[in-house]
Amino acid sequence: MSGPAGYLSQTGADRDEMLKAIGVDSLDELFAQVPAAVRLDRELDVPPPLGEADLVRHLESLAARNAAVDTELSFLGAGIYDHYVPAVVDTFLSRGELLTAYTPYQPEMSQGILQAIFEYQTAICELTGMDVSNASGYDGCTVAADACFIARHHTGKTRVVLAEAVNPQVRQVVKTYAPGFGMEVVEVPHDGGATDPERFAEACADAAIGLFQQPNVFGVLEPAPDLAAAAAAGGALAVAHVDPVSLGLLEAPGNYGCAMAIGEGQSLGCYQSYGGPHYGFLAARKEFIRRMPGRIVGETVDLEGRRGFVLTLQTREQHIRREKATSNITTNQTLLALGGLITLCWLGPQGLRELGETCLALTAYAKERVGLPLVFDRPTFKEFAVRTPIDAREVVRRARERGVHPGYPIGRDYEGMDDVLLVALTERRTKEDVDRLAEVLAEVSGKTKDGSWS
Amino acid sequence: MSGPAGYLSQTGADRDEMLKAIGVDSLDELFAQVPAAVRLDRELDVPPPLGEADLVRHLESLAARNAAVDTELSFLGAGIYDHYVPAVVDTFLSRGELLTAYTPYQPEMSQGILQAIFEYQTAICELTGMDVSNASGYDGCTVAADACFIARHHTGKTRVVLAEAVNPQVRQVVKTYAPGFGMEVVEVPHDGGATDPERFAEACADAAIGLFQQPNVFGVLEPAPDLAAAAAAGGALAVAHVDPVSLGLLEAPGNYGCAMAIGEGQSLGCYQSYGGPHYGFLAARKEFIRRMPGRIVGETVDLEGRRGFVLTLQTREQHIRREKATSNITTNQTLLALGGLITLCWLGPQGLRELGETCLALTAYAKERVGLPLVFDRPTFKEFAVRTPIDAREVVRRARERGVHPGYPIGRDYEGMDDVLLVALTERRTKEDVDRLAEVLAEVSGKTKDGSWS
Amino acid sequence: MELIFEKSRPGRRAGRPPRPDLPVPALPEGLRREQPPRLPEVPENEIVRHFTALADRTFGVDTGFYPLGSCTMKHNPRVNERAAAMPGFRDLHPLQEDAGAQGALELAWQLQEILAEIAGLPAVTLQPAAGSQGELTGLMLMRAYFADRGEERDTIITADTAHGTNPASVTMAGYKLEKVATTDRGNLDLADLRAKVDERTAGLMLTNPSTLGLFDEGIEEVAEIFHSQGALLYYDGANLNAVVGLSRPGDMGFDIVHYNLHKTFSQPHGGGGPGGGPVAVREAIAPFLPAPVVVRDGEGFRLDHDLPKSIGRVRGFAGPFGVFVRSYAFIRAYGPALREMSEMAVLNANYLLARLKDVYELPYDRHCMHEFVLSARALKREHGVSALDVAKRLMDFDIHPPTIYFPLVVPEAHMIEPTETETKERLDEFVDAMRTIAEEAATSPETVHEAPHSRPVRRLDEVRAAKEPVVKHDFGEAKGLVPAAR
Amino acid sequence: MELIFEKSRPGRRAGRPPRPDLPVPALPEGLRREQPPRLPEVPENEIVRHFTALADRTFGVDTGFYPLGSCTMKHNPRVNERAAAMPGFRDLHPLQEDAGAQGALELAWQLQEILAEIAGLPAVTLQPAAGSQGELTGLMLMRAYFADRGEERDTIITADTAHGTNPASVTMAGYKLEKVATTDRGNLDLADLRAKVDERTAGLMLTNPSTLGLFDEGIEEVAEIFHSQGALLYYDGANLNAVVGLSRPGDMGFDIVHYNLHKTFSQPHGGGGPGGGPVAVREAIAPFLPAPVVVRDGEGFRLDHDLPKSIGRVRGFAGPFGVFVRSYAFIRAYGPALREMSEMAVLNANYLLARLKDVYELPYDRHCMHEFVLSARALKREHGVSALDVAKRLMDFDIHPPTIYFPLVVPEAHMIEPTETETKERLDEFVDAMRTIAEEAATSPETVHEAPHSRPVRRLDEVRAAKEPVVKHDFGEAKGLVPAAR
Ligand SMILES: Cc1ncc(COP(=O)(O)O)c(C=O)c1O
Ligand SMILES: Cc1ncc(COP(=O)(O)O)c(C=O)c1O
Repeated sequence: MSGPAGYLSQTGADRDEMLKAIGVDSLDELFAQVPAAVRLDRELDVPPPLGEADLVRHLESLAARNAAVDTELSFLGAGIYDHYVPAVVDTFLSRGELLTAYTPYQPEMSQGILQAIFEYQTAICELTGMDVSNASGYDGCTVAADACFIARHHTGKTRVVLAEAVNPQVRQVVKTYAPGFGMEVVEVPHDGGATDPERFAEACADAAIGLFQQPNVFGVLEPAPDLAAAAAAGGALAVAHVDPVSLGLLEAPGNYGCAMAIGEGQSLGCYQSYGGPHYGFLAARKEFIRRMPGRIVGETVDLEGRRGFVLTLQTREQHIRREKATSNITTNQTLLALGGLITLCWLGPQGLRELGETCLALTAYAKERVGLPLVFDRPTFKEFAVRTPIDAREVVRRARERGVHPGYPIGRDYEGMDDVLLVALTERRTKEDVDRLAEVLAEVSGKTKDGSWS
Repeated sequence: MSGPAGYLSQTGADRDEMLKAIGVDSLDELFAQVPAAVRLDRELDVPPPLGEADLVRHLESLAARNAAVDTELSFLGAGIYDHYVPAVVDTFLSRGELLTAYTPYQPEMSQGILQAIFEYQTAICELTGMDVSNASGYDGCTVAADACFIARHHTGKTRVVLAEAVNPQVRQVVKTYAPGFGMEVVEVPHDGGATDPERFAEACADAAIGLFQQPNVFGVLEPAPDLAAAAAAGGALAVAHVDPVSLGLLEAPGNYGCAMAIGEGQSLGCYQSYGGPHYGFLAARKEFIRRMPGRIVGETVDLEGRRGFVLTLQTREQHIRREKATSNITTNQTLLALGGLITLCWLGPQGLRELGETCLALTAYAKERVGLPLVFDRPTFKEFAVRTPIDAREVVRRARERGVHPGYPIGRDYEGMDDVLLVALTERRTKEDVDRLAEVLAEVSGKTKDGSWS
Repeated sequence: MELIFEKSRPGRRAGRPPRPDLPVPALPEGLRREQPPRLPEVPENEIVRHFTALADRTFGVDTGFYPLGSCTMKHNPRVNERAAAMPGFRDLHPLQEDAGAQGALELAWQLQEILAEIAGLPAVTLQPAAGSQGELTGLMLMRAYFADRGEERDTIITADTAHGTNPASVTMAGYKLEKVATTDRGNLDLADLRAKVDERTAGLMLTNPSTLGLFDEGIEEVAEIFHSQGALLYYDGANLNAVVGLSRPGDMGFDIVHYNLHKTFSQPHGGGGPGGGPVAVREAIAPFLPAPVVVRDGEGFRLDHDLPKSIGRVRGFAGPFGVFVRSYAFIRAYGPALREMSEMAVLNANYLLARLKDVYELPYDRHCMHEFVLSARALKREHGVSALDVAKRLMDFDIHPPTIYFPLVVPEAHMIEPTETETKERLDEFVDAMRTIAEEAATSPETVHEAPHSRPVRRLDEVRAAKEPVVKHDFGEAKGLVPAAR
Repeated sequence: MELIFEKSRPGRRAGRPPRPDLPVPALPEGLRREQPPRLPEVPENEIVRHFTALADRTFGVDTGFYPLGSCTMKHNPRVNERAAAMPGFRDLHPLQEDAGAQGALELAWQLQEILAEIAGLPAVTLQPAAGSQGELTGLMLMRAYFADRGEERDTIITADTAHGTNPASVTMAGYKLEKVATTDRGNLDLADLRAKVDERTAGLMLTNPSTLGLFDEGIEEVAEIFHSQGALLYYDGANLNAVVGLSRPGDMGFDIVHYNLHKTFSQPHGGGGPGGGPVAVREAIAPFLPAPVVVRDGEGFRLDHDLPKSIGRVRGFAGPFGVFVRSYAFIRAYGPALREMSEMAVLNANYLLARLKDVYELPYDRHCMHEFVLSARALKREHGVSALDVAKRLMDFDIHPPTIYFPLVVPEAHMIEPTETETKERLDEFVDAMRTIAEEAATSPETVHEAPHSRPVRRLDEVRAAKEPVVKHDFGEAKGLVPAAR
């Protein structure tokens, strides 16, 4: 038989022949090396097996109990966005050879995936204006920690400066990693939704790294060039955490003095998938190439002088350098990064610009239309903050009962913002969707003590 | 630019260069051969172009207005069934090379699809107990017409005998085709849900073909071997229209004297898709091989003696034989037939038997459970007919308001059966689903003049 | 490579159907199967590897240039696959109540409307499963139409350039066949026509542009000849990709038209199918269309089964709906720019023609429409290199050969249809390959004779395959054929 | 083959984002981008062909046998992909209210429960994105645990057979590294351990079975040594595929465990990722787990962010949910028979070992678990054929080479992990290939030296790649590198 799941293939006959070839009478003999005391002498206490059709039925029933894009009109963002994933992305992310290959340690077997990563690196460098990109990091949070580790070794300094307007999850991850790096974290509060270059400069004096986000967590456009200059002035490495979708319109970090550009790649080619898997991108200037974490693919030639691609600069990596490695990462997010590459090919420079313009236009329209006071009166890209007359969480609860998820109640992350709702727009929303949002917000924002319908 | 849809690739520069190479100044010159009077001098009156994301949005809104399996608990069958399609089928039916290739006229370029068709032919022959199968027909209806055309030429006779218990759509297609073949159609009424071999024998005397269905349209198991014998006795070719899912349990037509076995392949590897595309299978005994319609793949060797596969016996076909061809078919249903092959590989002999047993068991349970009188008290496979106290159409209408589609009101096709509901079961239904059906049928079957809720 | 049956081992399996704990009733004696079918017994991973390997040994449009004349091997946009897989379409039962299928019915109705506008004819049936079934349907419609008028007509005229399905359909429809010649400009010979068309003539079947890729310059006269005799014109839509938005069959005088959704409207060809062959007709013929047709009632849509004069049904249900979804999505992506689609198809073809006619013979020296036919006659005469040799050699350039030896009126024919979706670079690669092969024919003919050199198999013995046909696996009464290398 | 950037032509494009007719506000001066990024300008058909060609030049488990040691390249069931693509999972926003994500939360909670049972430890976090992040998380947990107890410990001990991620994680966590030797039976050297473990020791990081594929026979003593000093044991779960349902890390004495969902639980490897690296811990360490964790409240489920002692977050949101769906589906397909999965993995490995040890050196002559390590030392000595040569030659047999030159304690190492999903025939093909290569090493060493002979490129110059790194396209300041043949 071939396993309860049908994933196994050894028939009874196979097993007998194999045991014979091994020279044992039973499987148990092979496990003799496992001390009796540490063996499990009972069956695993896990649910019984399900055949494929039953399994699908079970999973569909779980999936049906989530309010996804297909069942709710959503304006959630705050780092993960409902951008359109082109059909060609599905075509290749489900393609067997790409789906089931692993890290291309043997380049002659893997020229395809190696070339794809090389193309991805090129695309990321073009987007960010940097010289080198790795093959991907885990997500938009961990690449920030990676940047700190690079800065720690490059500058010898220990202070990490974070703009408070950087996505809270990114800051939390940095704070979790920092102690291990022997670094301490300082945060620079925002002034009315944006970061003040002067205060940023003060904090960055003698720091290892100055990290800001463009557009920032409130959707507001930061004075990025000034922040980069501010960080550099203090001798810190300026690092911009950017939304790749914005880079058809917004200046590339490499063009305003950043040492590195990092970000969450989800907006380019990944479904939201309740938080992952996605990919983080990390690009830097030449001088950091030997401090980069993770895989990097380089061009070379074969015995006959033909172009080929290989994993390169591996002396940076854990399997060679071990405790001296630039990072411990090995498995990364290659398949998702490939989705990003395909999406960028599909958009092209013109499509990327148009996509950005659509986000800008819808957001401008929504700011006007929703009829709630803006928390910050500043230019934004695809997201903005409004003040709600009652607790934003309550607004969300009521709106969802009307089939609309109006946005993220950012009071969860920022003190004193319990009445603030962060509203995100992507090209998947329409003018009519925004009108519907305005309508529902009007219905549910009425202030009532007991929270009953107004 | 590359076309409003992004499906075109000629840039302005390309166009100029190409026109230059052609030696014309404008596209119009190329169309000079089209007489002015027959040119369209206005823009096509069709809806404006949609970008991919907008297109998907539009189609999702249309798809959302259908009550599909995901939104309704359905017991519809009557020829098309909600069997489980294995995930591996999706994997390969969406695989680019298989999806976008065409008929393998050039075998060296297409050994893969040729071998797949050869394997499909083998699987169909194994299922049906026949010697030869073609690469597929359009569907389960047109293969019946094909069988008649074969019989016409093989027997020289002109009468087609159809059991009335053959699916009405199959009979309708045969009746549409018959005049062109110079054939007339006779139908043999059923006796209490099954066909009487004696009456079938009478009708088949001096006929070209005797066609019956196993299990028949009412889900009832016909005395198939007797019907085959009856047809043969009269000199007609006995042809069984079979449900492939039943052939793990039910005897193969080849083993009880049929000349041909045909059927609708949808139950094996095709989604319901509102009626298509599906595939029809047509298998026959050796002696009919040179009368078979459509593609047949044969084994051969290449210059170096290696096994290879080619389209064979092409002298039967329209592109060689033209008006003397055994059929006019060229484009067929290869991709769907491939889905059938993959499904049969996934099931294997054991899985096919188990699948049949599950259909049998659920159907037996449902016959007991639904609490409505059975129209025919006979053994069935995966479908059965019950009598409803009010018009079956009304039962359907009311049940659907409760989220259950209880089956097909077969009065649409058979006189005097307005109060008959045909209920189908597949392995995708459960005991609980049947209980729910019984519950809903009980609720809605109350007889009321004005049709208001009882 | 082994057959999946050769990879089978007793006791292995992949899928496990649900097994509710319910008693399984016994089957009646004599109906129970004795010997189980010898289906492959393989685990899922070997299924995946087997069909992956088969796919790798199959060349599709996704693999490269595929200028198979008359087949319109254009790119198949992937969004169409996403659309067809939407559960609301994919998992919808064809006997669902109209009220439960409004989205599907609206899509089908919209497609009918759009196809009608493209053909310039008012009524459409979506039922036929492919072009050839469309042809047969069209001929049945003619018979019903004339029968209804009490006219007896028994002959259909086709061009000598006609595709094989045309004469084959004529026979299946019970008509007699008459052929009309083609002039040396590639138009129908009007004199020959006038001589043959009379009151016994039911109609003409014509592809326009013809299978030579040439638009019939006398189409107006042709229509006049038939109509003046009360006969009908049938338009074989296989070459519609040349004229969408530019010239409409209805305006050319055709009374019945079929479309090949898998050609013009990008339903993927699937290694041989599925396809779609809707048929459009003039008002006078509409009453005879197969039932059901999709109709609009105010805001709603329904299937109308009540067509008393209908020829009946030619296929199950309302047709291959999944194909409609893809073609509808394709059309909606273009909108009125479908015209540009055809213009680019014609531009690409003429570009290839211009760049190849000095090395291969061009039997009809005119601009072509979306495809054209070249002859390797000279190569054959001078170097013994045939159209087949050239085709096989193209494989070594990773290009799928054009259609060869068709149409029959051109010896050593290469029928070349690039389609609109190919880039100029791809066309140039093809030109370079064809020119290189022409040189090889002179310099090293054996290279061409023995091609292909780069495929898993060399040329195959088709005669042997037809003489002693082996059309299914023999389960190991091995004939000792060596499987081709991986 | 050309880069997609080399296929770009100005003005071509595929996708067209929606363009609502709304005014586009101007961007502030100084923030506007001057030069657009030089992204490829290509139509959809060329995108499809490009990535199809890249896929064809990539070898995956779907292509054939892939015994890459320590990576558990098992078959990835396709139903798991179907599951992850269900809109209710795929299109769910991670900040959706718990009330709107009950199905996802239940799935994650169920997975936590099952993983806990498999490890024999009570508390689980799903957040880490991969094994190495799981390691780092585990080490941070140790630090938090000891800090909370006011203990100062600064050293982590790893085996000399440890995977590179172990020492690298130690450094990133701010710990000092100490190594312990392996005995000639492949167990940890207990004497060496006793000498090194003291009150400065925070803990041990160990893979068991080790990277040699050997189960540490002294694991109980090892645990005792650390626990007696108040130190903790970390289990690197990369090799868990050997012992699921057979032996639980918690029962072996480990306090912290990571799983590699992309190894043991069949998340496809995606050419390098994504993965999943959940971590399980003992009760005493649970309070320090990263927030949020999924908890059950009566009938409902929610994300608990309120863990005052938590080390904080190591990744965004609750982890790579799509990976959870696949692994959960995989586990539910097996149920308790997961034990059989591991048994078959061990059977397959021992079968290969038994059939190869007479031609390749077996450094530790024991039965192995799910993988084993052979040495090509003899071939090197006698014929100058290295482990690398053997690996490259395997490619010509359509087999992906094993992991080579690791673990470091074995010279000319081939680390071979067949996994449970391979058929005996596949294993036999591998045996035949390995034995053939051993013969070739003696009879025609150059064939092996110069391998591979069947790939789109020959051996590549890795030194050049590292010396003058070219890590992105130079947009045509061409360095004249000839693209490899198609
Ligand atoms: C000119 C012509 N007519 C008719 C047909 C038949 O169409 P189908 O293959 O869709 O049946 C074809 C295609 O094969 C064709 O090229
Ligand atoms: C023994 C061992 N430990 C740790 C790891 C790291 O796991 P991951 O690649 O998931 O980060 C691996 C796999 O690369 C491994 O083989």
